[in-house]
Amino acid sequence: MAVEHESRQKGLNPPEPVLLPGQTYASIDEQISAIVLKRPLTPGWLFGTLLSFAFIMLLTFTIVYLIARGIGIWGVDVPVAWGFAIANFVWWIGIGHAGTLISAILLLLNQKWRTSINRFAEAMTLFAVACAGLFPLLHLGRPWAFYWLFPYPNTMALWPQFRSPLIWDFFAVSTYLTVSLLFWYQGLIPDAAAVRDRAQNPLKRLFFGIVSLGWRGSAIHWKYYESSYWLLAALATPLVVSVHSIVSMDFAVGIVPGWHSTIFPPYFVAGAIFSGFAMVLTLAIPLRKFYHLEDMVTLRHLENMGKIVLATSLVVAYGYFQETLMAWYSGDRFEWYMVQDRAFGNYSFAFWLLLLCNVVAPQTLWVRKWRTNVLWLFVLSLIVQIGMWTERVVIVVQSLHRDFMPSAWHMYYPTVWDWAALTGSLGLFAGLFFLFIRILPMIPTHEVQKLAHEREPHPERENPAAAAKARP
Amino acid sequence: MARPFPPYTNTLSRVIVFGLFVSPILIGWIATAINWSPYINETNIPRNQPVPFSHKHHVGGLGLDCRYCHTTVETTSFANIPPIHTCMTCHSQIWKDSPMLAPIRDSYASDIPVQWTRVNFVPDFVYFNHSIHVNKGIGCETCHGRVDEMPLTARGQPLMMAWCLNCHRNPERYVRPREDVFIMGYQPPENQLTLGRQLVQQYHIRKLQDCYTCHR
Amino acid sequence: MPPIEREKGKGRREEGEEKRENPGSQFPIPLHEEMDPAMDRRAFLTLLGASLALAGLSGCTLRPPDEKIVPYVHPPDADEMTPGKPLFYATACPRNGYVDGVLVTSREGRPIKIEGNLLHPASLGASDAITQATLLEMYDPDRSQQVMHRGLPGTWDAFLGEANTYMQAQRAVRGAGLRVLTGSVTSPTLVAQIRAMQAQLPAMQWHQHEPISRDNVRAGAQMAFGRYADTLYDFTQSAVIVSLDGDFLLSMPGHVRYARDYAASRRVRTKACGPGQPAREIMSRLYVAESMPTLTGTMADHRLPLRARDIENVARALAQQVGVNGVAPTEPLPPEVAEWVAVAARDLQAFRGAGVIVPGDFQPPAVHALAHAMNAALGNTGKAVRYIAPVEAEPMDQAASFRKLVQDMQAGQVQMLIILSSNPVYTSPADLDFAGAMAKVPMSVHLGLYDDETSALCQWHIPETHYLETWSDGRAYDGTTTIMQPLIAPLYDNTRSAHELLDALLVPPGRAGHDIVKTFWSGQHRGADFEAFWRKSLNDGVAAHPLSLRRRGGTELSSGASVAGQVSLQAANPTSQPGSPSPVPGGGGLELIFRPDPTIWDGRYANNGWLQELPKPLTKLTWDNAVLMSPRTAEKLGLTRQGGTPGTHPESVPVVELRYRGRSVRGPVLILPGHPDGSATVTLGYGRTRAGHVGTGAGFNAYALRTSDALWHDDGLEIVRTDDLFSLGVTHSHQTMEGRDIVRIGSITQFRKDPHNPDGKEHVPNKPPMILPEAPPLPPSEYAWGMSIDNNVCIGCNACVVACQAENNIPVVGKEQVLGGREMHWLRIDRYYTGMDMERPTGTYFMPIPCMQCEKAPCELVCPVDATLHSDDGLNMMVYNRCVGTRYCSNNCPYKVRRFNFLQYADIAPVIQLMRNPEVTVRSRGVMEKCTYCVQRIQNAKIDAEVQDRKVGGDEVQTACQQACPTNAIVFGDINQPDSQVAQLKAEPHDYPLLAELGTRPRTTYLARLVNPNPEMRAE
Amino acid sequence: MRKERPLIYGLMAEFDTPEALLNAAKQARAAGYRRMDAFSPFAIEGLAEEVGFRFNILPWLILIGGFGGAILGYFMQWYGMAISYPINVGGRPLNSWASYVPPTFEMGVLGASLTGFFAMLALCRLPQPYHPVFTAPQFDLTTRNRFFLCLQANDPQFDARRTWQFLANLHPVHIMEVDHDPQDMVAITHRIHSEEM
Repeated sequence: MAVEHESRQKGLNPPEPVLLPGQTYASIDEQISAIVLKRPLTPGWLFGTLLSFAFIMLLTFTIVYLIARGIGIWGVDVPVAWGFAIANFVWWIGIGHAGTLISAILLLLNQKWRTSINRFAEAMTLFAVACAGLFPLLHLGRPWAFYWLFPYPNTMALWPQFRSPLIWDFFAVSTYLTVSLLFWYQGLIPDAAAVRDRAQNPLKRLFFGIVSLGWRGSAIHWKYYESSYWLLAALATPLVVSVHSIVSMDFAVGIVPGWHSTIFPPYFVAGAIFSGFAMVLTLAIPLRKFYHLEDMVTLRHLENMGKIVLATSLVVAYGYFQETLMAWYSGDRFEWYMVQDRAFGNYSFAFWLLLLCNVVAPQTLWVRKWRTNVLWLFVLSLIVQIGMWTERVVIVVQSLHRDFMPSAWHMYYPTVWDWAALTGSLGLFAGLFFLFIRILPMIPTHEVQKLAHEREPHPERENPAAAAKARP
Repeated sequence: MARPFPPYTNTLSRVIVFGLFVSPILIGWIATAINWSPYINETNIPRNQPVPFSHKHHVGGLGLDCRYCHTTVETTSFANIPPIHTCMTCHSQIWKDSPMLAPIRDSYASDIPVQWTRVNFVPDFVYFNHSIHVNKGIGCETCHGRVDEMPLTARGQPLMMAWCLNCHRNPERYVRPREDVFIMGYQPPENQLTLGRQLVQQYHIRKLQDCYTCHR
Repeated sequence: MPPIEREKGKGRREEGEEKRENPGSQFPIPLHEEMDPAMDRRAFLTLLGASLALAGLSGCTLRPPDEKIVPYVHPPDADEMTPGKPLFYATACPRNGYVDGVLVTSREGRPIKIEGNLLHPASLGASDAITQATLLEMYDPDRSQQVMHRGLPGTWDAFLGEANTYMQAQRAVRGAGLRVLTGSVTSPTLVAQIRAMQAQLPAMQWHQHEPISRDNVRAGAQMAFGRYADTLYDFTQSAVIVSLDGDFLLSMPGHVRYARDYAASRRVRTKACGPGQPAREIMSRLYVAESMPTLTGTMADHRLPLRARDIENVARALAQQVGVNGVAPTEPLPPEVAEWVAVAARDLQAFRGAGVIVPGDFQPPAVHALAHAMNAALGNTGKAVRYIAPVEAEPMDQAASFRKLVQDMQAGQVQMLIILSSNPVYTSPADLDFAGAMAKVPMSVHLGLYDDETSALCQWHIPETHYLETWSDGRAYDGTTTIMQPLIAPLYDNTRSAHELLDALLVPPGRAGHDIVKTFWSGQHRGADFEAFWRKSLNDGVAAHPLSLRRRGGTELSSGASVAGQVSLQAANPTSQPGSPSPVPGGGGLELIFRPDPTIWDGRYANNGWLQELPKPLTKLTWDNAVLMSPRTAEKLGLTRQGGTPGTHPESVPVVELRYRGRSVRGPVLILPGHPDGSATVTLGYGRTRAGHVGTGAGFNAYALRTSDALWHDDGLEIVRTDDLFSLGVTHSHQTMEGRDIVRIGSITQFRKDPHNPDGKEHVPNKPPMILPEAPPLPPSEYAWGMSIDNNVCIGCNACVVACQAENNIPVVGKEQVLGGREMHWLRIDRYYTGMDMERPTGTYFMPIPCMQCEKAPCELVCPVDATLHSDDGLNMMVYNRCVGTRYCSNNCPYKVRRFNFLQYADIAPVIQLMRNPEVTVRSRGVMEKCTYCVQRIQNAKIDAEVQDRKVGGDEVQTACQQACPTNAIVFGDINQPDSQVAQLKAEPHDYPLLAELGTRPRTTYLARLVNPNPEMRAE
Repeated sequence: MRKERPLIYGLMAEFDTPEALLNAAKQARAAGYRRMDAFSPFAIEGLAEEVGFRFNILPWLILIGGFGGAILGYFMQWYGMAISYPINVGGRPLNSWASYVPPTFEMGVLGASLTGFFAMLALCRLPQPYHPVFTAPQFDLTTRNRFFLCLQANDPQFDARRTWQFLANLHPVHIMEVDHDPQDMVAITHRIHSEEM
């Protein structure tokens, strides 16, 4: 298998560089912009795009049917009034956290290896948040009235109820979407300029000309650019934490046993990073393979992400443990019953599945051999995502289906439409991503170039060949 | 090399960026304006009726009391539309051949009721009760406007929630002595507020903002 | 009935969205199609007004569409109606011949709610679930609206013509070929008409067939007194009650009144709490030996589940021990049964004259005879037990009568058969081939509300007027007579009442119902001022007339003593008791028990959505009947509940085949804790084939197994498991309380020791310490509404549930939705079993759960749009038109009392619109709803009070559930007024809030359930 | 000193390493040039200061934006819940400040971020699709691997010949004139060259 071969021949010590030697400013620029400008439509890309569009069609149909018939087409009931929709929402939001995290926190921590993965991680964030945003709207009984959650001057002289965590959600998610968008776009401007200058096709020139807003790499530009980029990062960091904390409060503020727990915010945030990085792995591994970016997305990146996955998995495991411990220690009859039911009740299979996926499987990453095994990382990333999704479902469904009044207990059975909405949103995510990698430079050229510069001042002098090659 | 963007694009692009800022605000403002406008709440828009009944003539001119026709206004939630019988009490004597009144006579003869077009109404989920308002000293005019000046009846006030609340929150501004309730063109005294507060005390009027006051 | 104004002629509807959703329902087209074009003008205007409301359904522009408004042409008399003001009319609801007095609310000429009649002894203001649900029956779109002739539309005149030729023919033969088939009849007018017919045609015969027959009761009386007699119980008088399979709380005639009296004997108060609630710390004691769990059994202090056939033996043993001469058990009793009998006997002896023995209607005559004997021997007769001449006009052995009819028909002796408001083809015992015999009848006429199984086989079907559209009369279980008046002109032309039909047959073309009834009564009325009598009788709903000498009682049979004499005489030589010991045990195997269905009775209400969706009191089953059996029996047969196989609902239950006397039926199994072993119960009334859109196809038909010689139970049942699975819509499947502090159960003795903890457990105080600083106290409010529910007297009869449904326009969602856990009842009655072993639960307890109206409501906190919030007077408001449907409030409600319109549930059939309560918004799809404490009643009371410049009284407002409750278990009022009943009840020591540990501060609180076990009885 | 508007926008020198550019900028500064700008594919430490970058106001704007958003956010909630339509919700105080913290925070971040981004654009005078330097041949390489220094003609120090000489001494890869109007670019360069020799 090529991947293993690669890791063997490169040897495991010292740790992989974040940028393989032999890359010049020009070659970096060439390679990245080529994906957007020169690369022909490959059947693989075409197939992937069409497939995901098929799922988008499914999603569209589900939405139309949902609006026409009502929320009842899903499996929700009383007591389980929230089903897959909210689980999906939390899951997607969680995934949406890795991007900003990588670009913001790692930037502040001055982690060089973030550079080559942050662009598409951020794109991933945007698309994930878009998917997430879909569900709270769709799961409303009257989706067309969603704007009542927004304070606007209405003839009823009414306001939203700001004590409700859902309102907090509304503010958090919309803010998060906006900020991530700005952050992502700002990072994109110089690269768009680069592509603009490479583009032969006038249409592409026009497009990237517009996107790049006339960026010309002036020193002053760079100054303001960096200062604002850093400050945005500094803002995004607490934001990203707050967003999932607030999402977790949708549950923690409720009195439902299994929801009402103070451990939720940290443990949700950790879970978010967990699933988020898993998703980055899921995307990065095929990308670097198909677009031959092994030089820029090196084993070092994958390994580091593996470490983060392992760490967050431990935090999440601690969260599970805390929940159980507190349920027992508090002596709260309802909490304790809930814990028992979680482990041995109607939905116990889901509980054990999520433990397997989120706690047991990631432990393999202690071993460097596994951690650097690209194939295993890929598989594991999928396992983790399944696990985290299951966790959300368990929190939402299992907690609700047996709360305080035994008389009201009732099972929740997802319908085909629940699954359609989930897979549809996956399709939407994939579709957006496919378009993104074709249309926009998926790796921040200028940052990698800077990286190269910091490593060896005069790459051009050392590889005149490459330099010549890069000269138009 | 290819020529870059022409200079005017600078202005253009800046205008666009600025527009991105302003347009949402503008759109929101326009939407709100429409939403509050008579186009939506139909204030002062006369409606056509099978018989062009003129309150101006009957109330302003002849000086009929509201209760002569709307008999149940003091006792029930609903101020009834007068039965054709009521019309005929006079119009069997006067204008008894007027073609304008033909539908009334036909209805009276054939026993098939006339279908008027509603002018004042609130949505089905709003439970408005005339009797309590009338008994607490809220004039007809306060909600229905100068009916005595309407040749064709139109809605005198927007009848939207914000408007209702305005009075429910400050009844003292609108309440009048019970005996003046049915007066059109009532002039509130200069000391309306003091009088109002006193009446609020006297009539035991409370500031009802609870949703259940109107929605059940 | 006067025509109505458009303004109120509608159910309130939600805003634009819903209108957009039902573009199909543009009035008036659909309504016209439903109605006969030649319908009566007033009825038409009645509908017109309502339907004009639907005009709003068109269009979804920015602006609301033009609405029309339609005045009267001639104003109604002020006393007849003021638009916007409800009117109340007294009438009576017939079932199995007996009537219950009701008071019907009418809005603009449309009945919208049925409640009990305060003046009527069988009601005293309360009513039962079925009676209230008959309102929906009247508006049922599936009602028969068309005279049918051999399955094709016919006309009344054509019918009259043909009928007359037959009548002429019969006159020739003195009516030898004429048969009239009715149910049990108490209506004096109807009897008079039939008598008149018999006078003209002496040879005609009158047969009676009531599927839920009381033959046993009659035969029992025969056995005891040598004549028919009805037994009345007065539980207020009784200290010890022994029921031998007698379900006097739900299925006996007069059960509403009995429940009221029984509750009075059980209610425990430390202080007097208003009318009917004196201070008393004693309880009556109830022993129940029963063949299947009933409401009476759940209230028992000592319950003894027995196979139906063993009851008689227990009766004999008990009789022997209370000193009835010459009776003895036919076979030895098992030890625990023996003990039960011994203890009960001692108790009865101890309270001679203050006890009651109640035989079950479905037990063989001998049990009744023995009960009479025991009551006599114990001197209970004349006190808690009284006898009156039969209320039925012509008591007869209906089984025999019906058998005779079928024989005659098969013999071809029947030329003309008139079937009055009954459905024999469906309900006839399987061994009598009534349907087959119909073929031999040249002229058969069926009068019925529905075009049903019987009408399909009749030459003529005449649509019947509903009792709310009819002039008639009838008598209650105690003989009280009510003259029934119509609330509305018949919705459909061509409909006739039984009176009108018979009258038309006798003297064509016949008179109107009003004339028939009034003429009859003017004939009956001795004394001058008939009009006064007539008006008063209509007004009170109780006829002041010789037919019922006293408000309570009817004509006394004879003094208790002499009755007792006869009884002991009879009972002395058991041999003289015909057919005892009865019934003849069949060929071994399991015992099969037939019972009326607790919701749809004998099947006549099968098309009533309210009743179909009403959870059956104990099983909480909806939309189906099932084979009920004990867990152990099910285990023996290998029928324990199994998980789903692909394609079926994951909670499906096995389907079995019941083989009984060479016939077989397939039905799903439902395990019912507390059911005796070795027997299985099936309820009648399901498996209809021509019930209507709602009822057809629901459940399985138990009549197919029922034979005329053993109507209620017999051995010889074989249960064969099939591979099929079936999904049952059970709304409450979890049996126990999981040790949570939900229903507090204590004993009266413990209560006397420590009234605050009758169950002797530690409880979280009502107001737990809060970590967060207390919110500032609410501004002092004028009113503070609250509710107190007495678990001690709640019998779980569901009357409140239906009352709530009718009052608040609660939709019916259908079986599929119930399976999905989406039933909409605002008020549900929880049922819990106690005890480790579900095989033999130590107790069954009911708890009505409305919205608790928490002062610190968790639901309000999480609503993002202020759609649920708090009013000054402490109501937890739910604003439908503001709700966007996040369903967060429901998740956060610990009591799970919130209901959500997952789909468009509100029925938009125009005729159903007429039934809606115009004071309550009809909720559209996508909004949350819940109990509002009947806020519409509160608001109207406030407005009325304010108009009169006074304050609303503490007990002035009554919620629908409170009003309906037979046992006064629910009390609502203003807790700010210390003298209000609710305030006093909340001051009772055993008052407690549900789930107090959550600190929600509910405004609805409960009184602990108390039991009064006999210390002599060994604890199980 | 020319009084009339200079014919050209400025002179542009192309370098092939960041260091060379940085050095060139330093020298230009030392030589008293003030109106100049440097262009590079990626940010170069200290370059901005050399070409005359002074005080960075951006952080302060963001601070203001942040506080503005937060205050607005809290005020909105307090006004809506406690003043405009005070309703008892779940028995909680009208001003339950604790519940209002999350939206307040989010509004703060939103305010700050929006200010940050748009202030950055404003300070960079972006969007600006057209700029004279775009007309310089090979300038497109500034987004790839070339580094440019542009001395503007409106600088008091500027003199076409001397400045050219000065740039030439910095050993750039190329020197070119940047004209206001790209049309007669070629002509001008010809003239200058001819005069040189």
